[in-house]
Amino acid sequence: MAEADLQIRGTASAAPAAQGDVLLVADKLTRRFGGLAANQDVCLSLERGMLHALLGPNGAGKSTCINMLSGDLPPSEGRILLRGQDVTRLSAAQRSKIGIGRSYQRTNIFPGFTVLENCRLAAQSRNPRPWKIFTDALGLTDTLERARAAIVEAGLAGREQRIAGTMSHGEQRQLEIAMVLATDAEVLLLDEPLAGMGSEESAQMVELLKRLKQNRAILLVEHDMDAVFAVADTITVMVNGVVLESGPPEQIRNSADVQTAYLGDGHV
Amino acid sequence: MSNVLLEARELHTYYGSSHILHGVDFCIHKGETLGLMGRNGMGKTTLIRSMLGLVKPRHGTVSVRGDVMTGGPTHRIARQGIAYVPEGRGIFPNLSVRENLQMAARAGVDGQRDWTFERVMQTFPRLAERINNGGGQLSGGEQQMLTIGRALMTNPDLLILDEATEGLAPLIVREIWRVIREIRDSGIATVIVDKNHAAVTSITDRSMIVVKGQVVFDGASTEVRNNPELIQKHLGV
Amino acid sequence: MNPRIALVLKLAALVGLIVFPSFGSSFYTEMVAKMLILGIFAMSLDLLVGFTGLVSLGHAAYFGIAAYTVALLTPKYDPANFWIALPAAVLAAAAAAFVIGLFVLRTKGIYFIMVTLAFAQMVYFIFHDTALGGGSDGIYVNFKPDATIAGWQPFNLDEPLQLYYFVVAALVAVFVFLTLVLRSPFGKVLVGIRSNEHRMQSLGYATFRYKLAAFTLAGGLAGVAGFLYAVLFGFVTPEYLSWHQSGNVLMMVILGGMGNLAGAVIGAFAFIGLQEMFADWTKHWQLLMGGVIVAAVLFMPGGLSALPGRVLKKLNQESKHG
Amino acid sequence: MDFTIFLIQILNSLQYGLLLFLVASGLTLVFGIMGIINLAHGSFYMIGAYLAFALTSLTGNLMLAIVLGLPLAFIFGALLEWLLFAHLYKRDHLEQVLLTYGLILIFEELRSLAIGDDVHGVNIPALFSASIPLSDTLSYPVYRLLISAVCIALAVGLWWLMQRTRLGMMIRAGSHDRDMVQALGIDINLLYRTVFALGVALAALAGMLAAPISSVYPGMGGSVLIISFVIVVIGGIGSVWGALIAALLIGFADTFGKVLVPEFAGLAVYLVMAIVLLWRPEGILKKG
Amino acid sequence: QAAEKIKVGLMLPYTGTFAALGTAITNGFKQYVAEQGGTLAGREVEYFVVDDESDPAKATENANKLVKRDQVDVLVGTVHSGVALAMAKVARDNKTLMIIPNAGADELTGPLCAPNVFRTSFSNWQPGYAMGKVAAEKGHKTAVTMSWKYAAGDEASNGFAKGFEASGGKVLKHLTLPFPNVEFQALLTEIASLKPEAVYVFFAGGGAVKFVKDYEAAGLKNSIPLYSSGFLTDGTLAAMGGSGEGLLTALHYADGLENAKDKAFRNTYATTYKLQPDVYAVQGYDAAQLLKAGLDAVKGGKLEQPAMIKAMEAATIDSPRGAFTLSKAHNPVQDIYLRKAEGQENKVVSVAAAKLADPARGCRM
Ligand SMILES: Nc1ncnc2c1ncn2[C@@H]1O[C@H](COP(=O)(O)OP(=O)(O)OP(=O)(O)O)[C@@H](O)[C@H]1O
Ligand SMILES: Nc1ncnc2c1ncn2[C@@H]1O[C@H](COP(=O)(O)OP(=O)(O)OP(=O)(O)O)[C@@H](O)[C@H]1O
Ligand SMILES: [Mg+2]
Ligand SMILES: [Mg+2]
Repeated sequence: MAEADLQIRGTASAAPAAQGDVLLVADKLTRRFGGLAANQDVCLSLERGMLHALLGPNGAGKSTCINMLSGDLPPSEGRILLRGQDVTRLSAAQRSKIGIGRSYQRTNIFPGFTVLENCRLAAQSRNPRPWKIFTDALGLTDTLERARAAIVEAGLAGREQRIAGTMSHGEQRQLEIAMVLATDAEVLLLDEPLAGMGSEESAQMVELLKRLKQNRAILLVEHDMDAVFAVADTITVMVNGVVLESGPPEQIRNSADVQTAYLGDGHV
Repeated sequence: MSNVLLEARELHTYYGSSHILHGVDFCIHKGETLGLMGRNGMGKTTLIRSMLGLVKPRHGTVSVRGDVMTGGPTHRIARQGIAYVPEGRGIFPNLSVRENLQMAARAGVDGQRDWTFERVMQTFPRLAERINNGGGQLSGGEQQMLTIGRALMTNPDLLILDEATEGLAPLIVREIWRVIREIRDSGIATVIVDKNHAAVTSITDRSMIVVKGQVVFDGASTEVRNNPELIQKHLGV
Repeated sequence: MNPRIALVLKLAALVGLIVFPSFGSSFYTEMVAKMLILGIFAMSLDLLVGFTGLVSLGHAAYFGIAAYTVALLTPKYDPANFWIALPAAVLAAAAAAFVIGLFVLRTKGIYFIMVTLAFAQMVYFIFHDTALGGGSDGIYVNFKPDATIAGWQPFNLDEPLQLYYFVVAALVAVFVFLTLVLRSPFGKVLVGIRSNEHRMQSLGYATFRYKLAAFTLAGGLAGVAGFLYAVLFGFVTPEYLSWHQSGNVLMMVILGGMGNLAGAVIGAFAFIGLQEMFADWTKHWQLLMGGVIVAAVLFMPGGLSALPGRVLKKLNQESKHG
Repeated sequence: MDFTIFLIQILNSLQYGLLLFLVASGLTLVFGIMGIINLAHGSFYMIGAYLAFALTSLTGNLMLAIVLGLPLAFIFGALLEWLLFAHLYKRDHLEQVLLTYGLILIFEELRSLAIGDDVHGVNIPALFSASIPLSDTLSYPVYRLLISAVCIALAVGLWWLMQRTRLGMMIRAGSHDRDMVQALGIDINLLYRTVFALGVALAALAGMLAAPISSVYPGMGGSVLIISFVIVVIGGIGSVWGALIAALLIGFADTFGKVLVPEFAGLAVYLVMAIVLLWRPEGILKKG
Repeated sequence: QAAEKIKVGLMLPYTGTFAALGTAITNGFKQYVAEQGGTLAGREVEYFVVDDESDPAKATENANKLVKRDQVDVLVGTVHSGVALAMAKVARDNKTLMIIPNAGADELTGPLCAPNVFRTSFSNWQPGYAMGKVAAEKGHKTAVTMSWKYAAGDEASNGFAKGFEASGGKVLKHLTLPFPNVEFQALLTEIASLKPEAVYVFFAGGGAVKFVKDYEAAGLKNSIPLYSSGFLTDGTLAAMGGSGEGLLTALHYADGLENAKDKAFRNTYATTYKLQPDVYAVQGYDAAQLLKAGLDAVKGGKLEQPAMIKAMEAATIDSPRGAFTLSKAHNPVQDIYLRKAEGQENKVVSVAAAKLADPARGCRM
């Protein structure tokens, strides 16, 4: 597989925001762990300009679904299509190259590097000639700029030189997002981006998501319902590996099934 | 005998040369519920870890049930009936769910064995379904439940929850708040760090707000709830 | 440490190396040459261990393959052609690293350590148990490769002093080469792989290829060292490929401080230098050597190259408090 | 190869495999389960063998020597942990490599200073010195069978300790996150000291039991080190059964390698290892 | 005016597996010098000592240390053949006199022979050949040989095969196992299935002890006689704890030789070092004798190599093993004894091959 074939990524920022442009499709994805079907016949579609939220109780299979879409985990059955092309067999790295970016539920960063270097590495992956061995990496200015921009967007401005592993938990969660942003992916798969963030940062993040979705397709897994209902255009609810219900936010909010399975009634 | 379980005076903690805690006073009594709030990176976790001896404070004292035990050893502090649920999950991925729970089991300081394996299973039925799975194979939320369950297996008098509801579904979160109330009613003290201020202030007796390594507020939770400016100012909502 | 001070120190060291032969006897010149060669060897391993996070316990295989290549290319009564022997040795080593890399890079961590060891042992037994390279007794390189092209001889390796400067030049070349590589985007990727390979993949890096490239490169550079070693000593034995040799070079890297090219060279100098010094003092030199190593681990975390930084920091702190 | 001989070779393989497991058992504990990389494992084995020699000369009986030697080795292990290893848990694993490499040199020299460089033998206790005839020319020493039995007992014991006792769970947990184990009220330092000492005692036991059949000689530690690592790694780190299976596998590879492809017998063991790890990159029985 | 000192470089193993051998050789050498009143041919002896660790990877450098740094006049060493080969190269390249007091690699006095390289020990071929002859004379028709898979083992086994087949026997198979593996069981089983009339092995040190014990424990000792080069039982009989009793081995030295030279040598050695001497001590002792023969030729004058070499080539060494001369290739032409292990001793039985010279194939000198 020549890597060149896979470089047909459209830069997200350049493409005009065309609503209804289906980017990523999950077609009957199934994943089994031994006897447990963590995902069964899950269908999803992500459109440009839309934020699709994936909800469900703990252990429902949301992260497993993201793992399959991002290439971290091969599906047992089913297909994944990106812009109409079958990408089921591509590795995580190849999928990232063609525009699928993801964040992790469990913070997954380069703990020994500075915040800037974390994001710079992310941005560098978009470098058209990564194999040049005699150019100075820090001299790639557009890479550096992209990294800085991502840091600002994720609310870490001023902390570029902090060593990632020595930051507080919440700050690391912010960095996790900054890195995805730095890859400038067209499809974002975000696994609980708000977890661990303080209320102020959460609020900022919601604003960021609103901005980001304008010319991207986003899949958001999140347990913070206020945030989800504030940004989601479509919501899918999973329970025990199967899709329970899918539809616009209002429908979900009022669905009796969803209430009993996930939201619960009454408030704290 | 005083009923102070854990107390810190004038704590100063550093990581290398960066000064994180600037003279923090802290105390929690038997059966009390305390909320610890602050933005990201303000030093909440550092405070907890300093008191448990997981980082050594450079100045100040920590006493457990009246005995000075500044800087550890951690296991002796924990043996005084203090259980800790760390942020970002501290499960042992190389142990099964059952083993994660069994390895921690012990009677409380007064010999109480209220929390048994069975009771944890009842509280978190999801764990019962995954009982023989490796800890590392659990979903994020399941891991969180496991950590809380494991802390309870030590039959503590004080339970410290650092962002224990992170990644838990709303139903489970509610269940956890319910359990915490139940725990409080049974006389176990709790320290809660959580970003959901409304929830924290509604189930705790007392609240503390930490800003840049200093305590800027320590008082009744009702006071915080009735004073939105306080939250606005220090927590930025 | 301040990069400027570091550069000055490096240049000073280089000047020291250049003038050394006018002070040291031919024996010591040869010993320093040996240390420099092992320095190259250690740097090549550091590229894997210190920068890419691939702890190879079989690195001597590539060193040895290159050495045997020279030995086998050298006719009994004539010198080999330098311009063939050097590329052949390096290519043989790199090719072996490439092929072995295809297999071993599928494993991780401690498994990687063991599989690299296993493959190196296989190569070892091939040379030890078969007549290919003189078997267990080893094989001579009777004449040092000849660099004459069209009647012109740019340098003469038979001349000990010229050989010495050739080694110094090789060390500088490898050092500069690796410094540039590590500064490049490629180098940054390697360091990223060391820190968190999984995240590198999800950021879009095909990490296997990068690792394979690093492994091959390191093998080739080890080959440069192996070539020089065979030329310097004129004798090649299977022990060049033994796991002891792999272990020793790993010790040099750790002792010097992983992830620091100059550290690798310092490690090689310290390791060999201490060995020589103690062996001169007493029959029981290994006791002293062992003691020094244990003390170094306990009191010098981060190896020798981290020492100046730690001392400076300590002094700083004291002056602050004082 | 006729059939009886073939069967005997299988017996040889099994017996050698079990012996290898015995040698690797201490490493399984210290490296496989606690996660401490210990190159000095071979030295502890060597120390055991020399202890057996010294104490047998003193007491005249190997069994008595073992009874005396085991606690000595245990105390020695605890001391080493307290003095050296305890300082390294939070550092890079490779520093353990360096430390234990230094220890190899020290122990080898101390051995030379204390006992000298001669080869020594230890007599098989009279009780087990008989042989069982297998064919017209060949018989099998009872002592080897005894070792095999000890080995199986050890495997079961270790497995039980690691997988079935809370102690085992704590150790495994400790290899992953020491802070968390402490925060659960467990004295990880004491725990690790004990288990490390146990590992040293096991290595020494292997040396003591093997002394009568392998003889006692300088450098004997080096020869068992690599093979022990190979076994633990092939078996899957953290798995006692895996180590046992791996030891048997190596026993077979070595035995049949020597008989069937003598030119490449040296490669056989490593070939098996490479193949196993390429097939299962995390060992035969990987533990989560 | 005293004659110029002679600088002797001892490059021997003082650590590792062969440490005891290195020490014995050194002792023997120094004993002879002491007997001469602390001088050799009237010259004071200055020693330069290097521990070669039996590591061929360091051998060239170690030899250089003596030759280039210390500028010794003569290089004495060593035990390990691979190391000795590297030394011999240094000696040849630098034209330094070299005396090998143990390493048996055939090549050293074969294809790689050199005017300035001498050996006072043996070639691996010699005891093997002698044993082969004896085995055949004892009426054995078939034999199996066994050794580690390395050059020394192959050379000794070849020697045996030559001697055995020259006298009408037939070697069925040459069994090998990787060095230094000591798990012999599989090959013992193989021997039992081949049912040869005799077995010849080449092992030394810890491996020898283990082999002999295993051979007995497998019940083979009573059914198939075991023969070997003498190293099997030299310095290892005590460790074998009785398993070695009665073994027949061939070597250029033995206990109970009953010649005056040997008696004197043994007495002095035992009193000086509080140790029983062994073949290694003898080889070291003879190395010193050979050197003296050379020095005698140049009297107190300059150390002229051609004269020394000529004298050394012509010398008859009055060795404790019995007098010997040197072949053209500089290897001893010596009696190889058949010995029998009795208690801790390898008692001489007879002369297995008298005045045996190594064929020195490939030596062009
Ligand atoms: N590697 C694995 N082996 C076995 N079971 C697994 C594995 N990974 C996940 N599971 C199981 O699959 C189910 C789905 O897990 P997943 O992580 O997708 O849940 P989730 O919806 O993301 O939950 P949460 O909200 O708690 O993160 C869980 O029950 C989990 O225990
Ligand atoms: N190991 C460390 N080394 C250096 N600095 C650290 C380390 N751990 C934390 N810090 C710093 O100490 C400060 C306080 O961190 P702490 O984890 O206590 O914050 P927190 O209030 O718990 O935040 P969060 O809500 O994000 O968990 C932060 O600025 C953080 O960067
Ligand atoms: Mg999840
Ligand atoms: Mg925190």
